[in-house]
Amino acid sequence: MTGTLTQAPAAELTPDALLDAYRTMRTIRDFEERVHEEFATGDIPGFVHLYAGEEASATGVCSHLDLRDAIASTHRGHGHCIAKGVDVMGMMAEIFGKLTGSCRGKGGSMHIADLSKGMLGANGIVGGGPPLICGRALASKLKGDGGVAVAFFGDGASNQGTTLESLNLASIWNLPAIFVAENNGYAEATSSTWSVATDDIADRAAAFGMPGVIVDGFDFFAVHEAAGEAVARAREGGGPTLIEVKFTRYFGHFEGDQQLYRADEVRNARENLDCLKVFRARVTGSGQLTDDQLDQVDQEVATAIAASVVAAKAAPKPGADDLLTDVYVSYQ
Amino acid sequence: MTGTLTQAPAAELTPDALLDAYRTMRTIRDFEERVHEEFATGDIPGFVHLYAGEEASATGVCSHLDLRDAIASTHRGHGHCIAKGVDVMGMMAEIFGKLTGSCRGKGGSMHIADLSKGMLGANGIVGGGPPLICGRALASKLKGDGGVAVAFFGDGASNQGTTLESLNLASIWNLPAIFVAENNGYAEATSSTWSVATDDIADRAAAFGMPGVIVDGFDFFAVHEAAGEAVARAREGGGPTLIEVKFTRYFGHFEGDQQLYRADEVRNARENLDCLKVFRARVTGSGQLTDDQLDQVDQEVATAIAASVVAAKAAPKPGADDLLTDVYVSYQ
Amino acid sequence: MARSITYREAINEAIAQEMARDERVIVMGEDNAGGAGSPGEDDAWGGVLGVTKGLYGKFPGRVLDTPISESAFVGAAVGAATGGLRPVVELMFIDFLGVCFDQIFNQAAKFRYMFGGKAVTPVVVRTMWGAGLRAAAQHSQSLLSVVTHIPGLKVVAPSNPYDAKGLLIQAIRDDDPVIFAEHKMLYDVSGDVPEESYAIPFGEANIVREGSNGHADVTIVAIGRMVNTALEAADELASSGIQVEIIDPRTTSPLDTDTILESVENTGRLVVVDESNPRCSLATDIAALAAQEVFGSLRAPIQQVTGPHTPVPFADSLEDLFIPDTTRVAAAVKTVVDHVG
Amino acid sequence: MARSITYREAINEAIAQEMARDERVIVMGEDNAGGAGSPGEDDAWGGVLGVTKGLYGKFPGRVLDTPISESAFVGAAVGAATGGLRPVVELMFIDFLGVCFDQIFNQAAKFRYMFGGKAVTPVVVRTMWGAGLRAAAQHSQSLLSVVTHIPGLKVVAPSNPYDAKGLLIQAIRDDDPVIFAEHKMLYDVSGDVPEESYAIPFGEANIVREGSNGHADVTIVAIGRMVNTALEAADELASSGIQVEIIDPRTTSPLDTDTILESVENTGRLVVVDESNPRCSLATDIAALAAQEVFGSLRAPIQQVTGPHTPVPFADSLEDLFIPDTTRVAAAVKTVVDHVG
Ligand SMILES: Cc1ncc(C[n+]2csc(CCOP(=O)(O)OP(=O)(O)O)c2C)c(N)n1
Ligand SMILES: Cc1ncc(C[n+]2csc(CCOP(=O)(O)OP(=O)(O)O)c2C)c(N)n1
Ligand SMILES: [Mg+2]
Ligand SMILES: [Mg+2]
Repeated sequence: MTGTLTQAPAAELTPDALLDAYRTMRTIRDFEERVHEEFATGDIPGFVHLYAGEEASATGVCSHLDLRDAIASTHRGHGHCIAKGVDVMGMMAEIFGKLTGSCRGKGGSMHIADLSKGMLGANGIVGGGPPLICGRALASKLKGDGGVAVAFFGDGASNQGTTLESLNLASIWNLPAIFVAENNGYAEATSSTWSVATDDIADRAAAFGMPGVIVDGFDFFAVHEAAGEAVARAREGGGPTLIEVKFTRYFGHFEGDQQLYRADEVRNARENLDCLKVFRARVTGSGQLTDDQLDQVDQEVATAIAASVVAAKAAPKPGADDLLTDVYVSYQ
Repeated sequence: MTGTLTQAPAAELTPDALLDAYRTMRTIRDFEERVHEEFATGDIPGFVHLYAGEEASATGVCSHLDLRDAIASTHRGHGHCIAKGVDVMGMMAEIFGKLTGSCRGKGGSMHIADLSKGMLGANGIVGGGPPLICGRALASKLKGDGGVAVAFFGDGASNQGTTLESLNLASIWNLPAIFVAENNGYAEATSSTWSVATDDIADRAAAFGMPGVIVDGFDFFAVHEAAGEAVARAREGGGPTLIEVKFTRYFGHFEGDQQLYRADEVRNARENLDCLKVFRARVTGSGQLTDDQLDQVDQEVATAIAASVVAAKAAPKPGADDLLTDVYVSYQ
Repeated sequence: MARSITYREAINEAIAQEMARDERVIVMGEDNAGGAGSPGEDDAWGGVLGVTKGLYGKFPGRVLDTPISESAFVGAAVGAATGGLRPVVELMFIDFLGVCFDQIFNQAAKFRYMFGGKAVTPVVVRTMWGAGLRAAAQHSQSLLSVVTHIPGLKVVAPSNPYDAKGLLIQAIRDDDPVIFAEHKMLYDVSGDVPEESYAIPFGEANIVREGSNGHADVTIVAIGRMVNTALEAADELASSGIQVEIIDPRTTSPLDTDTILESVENTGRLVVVDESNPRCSLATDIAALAAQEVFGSLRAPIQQVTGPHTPVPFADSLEDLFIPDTTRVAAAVKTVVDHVG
Repeated sequence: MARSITYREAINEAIAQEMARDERVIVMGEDNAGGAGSPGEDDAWGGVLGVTKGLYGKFPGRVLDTPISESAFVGAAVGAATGGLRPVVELMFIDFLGVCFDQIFNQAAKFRYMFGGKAVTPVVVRTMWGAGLRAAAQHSQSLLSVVTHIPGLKVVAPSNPYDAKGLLIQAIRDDDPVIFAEHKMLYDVSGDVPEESYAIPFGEANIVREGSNGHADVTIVAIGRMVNTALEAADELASSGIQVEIIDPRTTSPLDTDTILESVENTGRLVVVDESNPRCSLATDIAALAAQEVFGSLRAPIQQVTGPHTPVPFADSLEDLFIPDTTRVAAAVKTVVDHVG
């Protein structure tokens, strides 16, 4: 059941859908590049893991999802949030630790969530999300609302027991769940070729009785197609799928990582494989969109991200009144 | 890499080795039948899980092991203990909670251990053993002592994250470890055909880059052969193996289980598949041993088990002086 | 209408009534129905000690067996709770916390705070705790202090059938994650329990024994099964003229500090009885509370009566020594009463 | 010969010296060398904050990277310890206890007791704890009470480079399982540390500040980074004439109860400072100890200065409020000094 890298056609997507996808990917990229810059100035506290380079995964998958559907993310969560429709103003403010943030400054980069959007949270625990997604999928199944639930996780997380258990549980409960293994080649400094005992993570699908597929993660269309199949199968009661998405992250594991463990694979990826470039070439080449249309999106996105930083910096920090609230719905 | 049920020949085993194997299996059987009886009288406290029916697995595997080698067991641990050479007098006393027990009465049925024999303990936690076995195998590998380490675990435990993680770790560290999945069809009342998302547990080997093999667990020779290959590979630095052993347990999940979840599969197994019967037929049929020789073993074993019960009942219980000792090697 | 039923039956009834009342309530756990995929009867087990027996037949499709994958299925309950269900998930023994703790303390417990107050996670984790069943070191722990320590969790430890029913109904209706700790030695204990549904609010201790004529010499705070031990000790002590007031907190988080402190202010003497291991325990928690808040009223050292700093031993002779008994409780009470300040 | 080195360097040096001394000592953890299977440098990380950096080069084959499978590799360390090695395994953040707790508290901690005294499990679990790095709710916890609660574990929490080195050497030589908790905000703190190897025994508290001329008004027991906070507060208080004796227990299990109780007997006043969440915490543990053992000497309520009953917040403004500071410590001291009995 394990597939291989595909070159999917762009045919079935409308121009609007294509523009949306591009806007999402561009928003993620700009967001991350900007956070990278801001982090360097010292204004952003804590640990920050950037998703740049991986935009096609979140975007290709989430383009099939609506408000019935839920996703769980990882420590590298900004892209998943944006693709699932979380407001970038709130996200940027959250990363700066401000009261106007998505989580009122209490969560930070590793915990951005928006349950109203079906975004169940970034997660500071590697492998934290897959069990939760089994539950979201179960809820949809029992309620019969047609919803699906998607767990994004990394190659490192594919070795975590919580992830592996979840694959089995989703399979035997026949849940409308999708497991997206984002294989960017590394868990921190550790190569996935070393840490994952199989050639491909998708090979593990068979061990848990579900279809597994590998896609080129730089290619939005490849991800989109594979996710479309998986989502359709899940919505129809056909059970879970494991999708392995292969690509490279552009920045270090987290901001501050010196990356001594790898050479210049990033330069090659940025130059020759970059999802935004590939997308642009494909849709302009096929005549579906023009460079002007895409340039305009670039402009709009740049403006929005810049505005989010200005607003985030100007926003107030949470204060003493906020420390003790939000632990319980009710207590005592 | 996944094999199928084999009918292995008895040829390469010496008569002494065959007698040893038979004695081990008979000892386990008698031990368990006797504990079953004693439990019914109310003299044995706590939870007791019996291994009867599964003797060929522990025996077939452990017949390849010596004092360099270690095993980790489960809640259903008596058979593994006996096969690894733990003294039945101490075991029986332990089950009765006596000071003369293997663990001085502090462990009970679920925690019998004898580190001097390389028996790293029964384990009350499903999936508790496989990580430990990775460590024992690592120790042997680093010390270069040629030792191998074996994790026994059930079909239910094959879904536990700790087990799945251990398969991956053993594979990427290329450890001299062997994973023996004892598939007796049930985890408590839950069928393995339901709880395990693959057809066979051995299918999971591929997901963790190691050979997987299925054997008939009623057939000592089949287990012995498969384990022999795995042990040889491990000793030579060839890495881990997953062996799935299929059979039926003769008693309930634990003593007291009414077994409403299954019908008379046990009767069929006892009559037609029983490992002791199969073994006897095979070795007498081939002329390697005589019925007299085997009968004599039966006698000796019956005497030894009876003696162990008498001694256990007569032994003193631990007392106030024992409560606080043995927590630390040194404290304060 | 109250009848006498067991703690086990009270728990079963609470779940059944809530399932009938609210279709979002579901049950899941290892063999909670029992026999998934097996040739024999459905509902073959109803949990390892039969607590959920019969629910499967009444609510088909809403009682789910699980594989042995506590992280996945406890986490699934947590995730389902964020998705509009109200799962009651069974962690068979609290000792198994070690294979799924992350989903409980880093996920369920922290969502609301980490997400700025925007998450609601109404999940109940039912779990069995306590010593006495000769189940040895990995099936006899308390660990209540471990979950009580965690902000975001509520922790309930009923000591009798009436409380078990009312507190479980409250737990299921509660919008926060709740650890519902059932003491395994109480399952067969009977008591009067109304048939109709009722909820006991969290954070309201029960004064299970008052002194005599409004007077008591000592306050005992006891947890779970130890409430009964304290009651027995109190009877003995009464016959030698010592009056004891016994408080059962019922929930350890939130803790009804007012009731405890008020009693200690009256008696000036506190004994905390908790079968758990002693370090960083509920016993230290309650003792430290009094030593900080009502120091001026204290007339004697605060005595903690707990299990020792050892794993729970298997042998009955040892386990009986491990668990605090009436003799030890009475001795502690006498120590504080005899104390000369 | 002592030089000033950082807490991080002291830890690294302790491991290196023990590895040189005893070939059974091995190191393992996520990226503890760093870069396994990667095209770039070996030893590319030395752990997430560089604590094990350089060990891989010195001891090839004895510093192992691991996949992200804490149960498997922490359990492997435990298993290896029963097999004659002396593993030092890193659980990157103590917050990750949730994905491997079973191997620590049900396996390593209980072997010796369950097996009747016949097991020896010399494993050290190095782990990072504490708030202050803006690392939010899942990377900032203390959880020391959770491990201190467990019989069979020893728990170490050094507050300075000298102790870090000496206690880690002891931990590695110790035959029992040890949780070695490194406070993440102390890694860059420097202090005098002898080059040569030395071991600091467990269960011996350090009196880091004595009163003045043998007299002190208040005893502060402070844990980890809070020792420094207490020291600062003590300086302030001294200038207003209040003399404080500060005790750093260094190991929370075993706890040096003698030193603590002796000091409280002298001062009659106790303040416990612990950044952890408050319920069932080290603060309650130490307060309850004094309230039971030296009640007669107490002249004031025992004050606990802890983090609140909330997860650790992300925003710096909130996290600074979460962590006890000198103002809160000084206020607690004043409360007990001003107390009129
Ligand atoms: C349980 C747990 N273990 C370890 C970590 C530390 N950690 C954070 S991210 C990370 C690497 C994750 O790698 P991968 O899953 O491949 O995701 P990526 O960072 O490549 O997106 C590690 C080890 C953690 N947060 N949680
Ligand atoms: C972590 C954990 N979960 C659940 C249990 C309760 N339990 C004990 S044995 C068992 C079934 C185990 O089934 P399997 O692995 O197939 O072994 P078998 O009993 O068939 O030998 C269960 C669920 C446990 N002891 N530990
Ligand atoms: Mg990765
Ligand atoms: Mg089984």
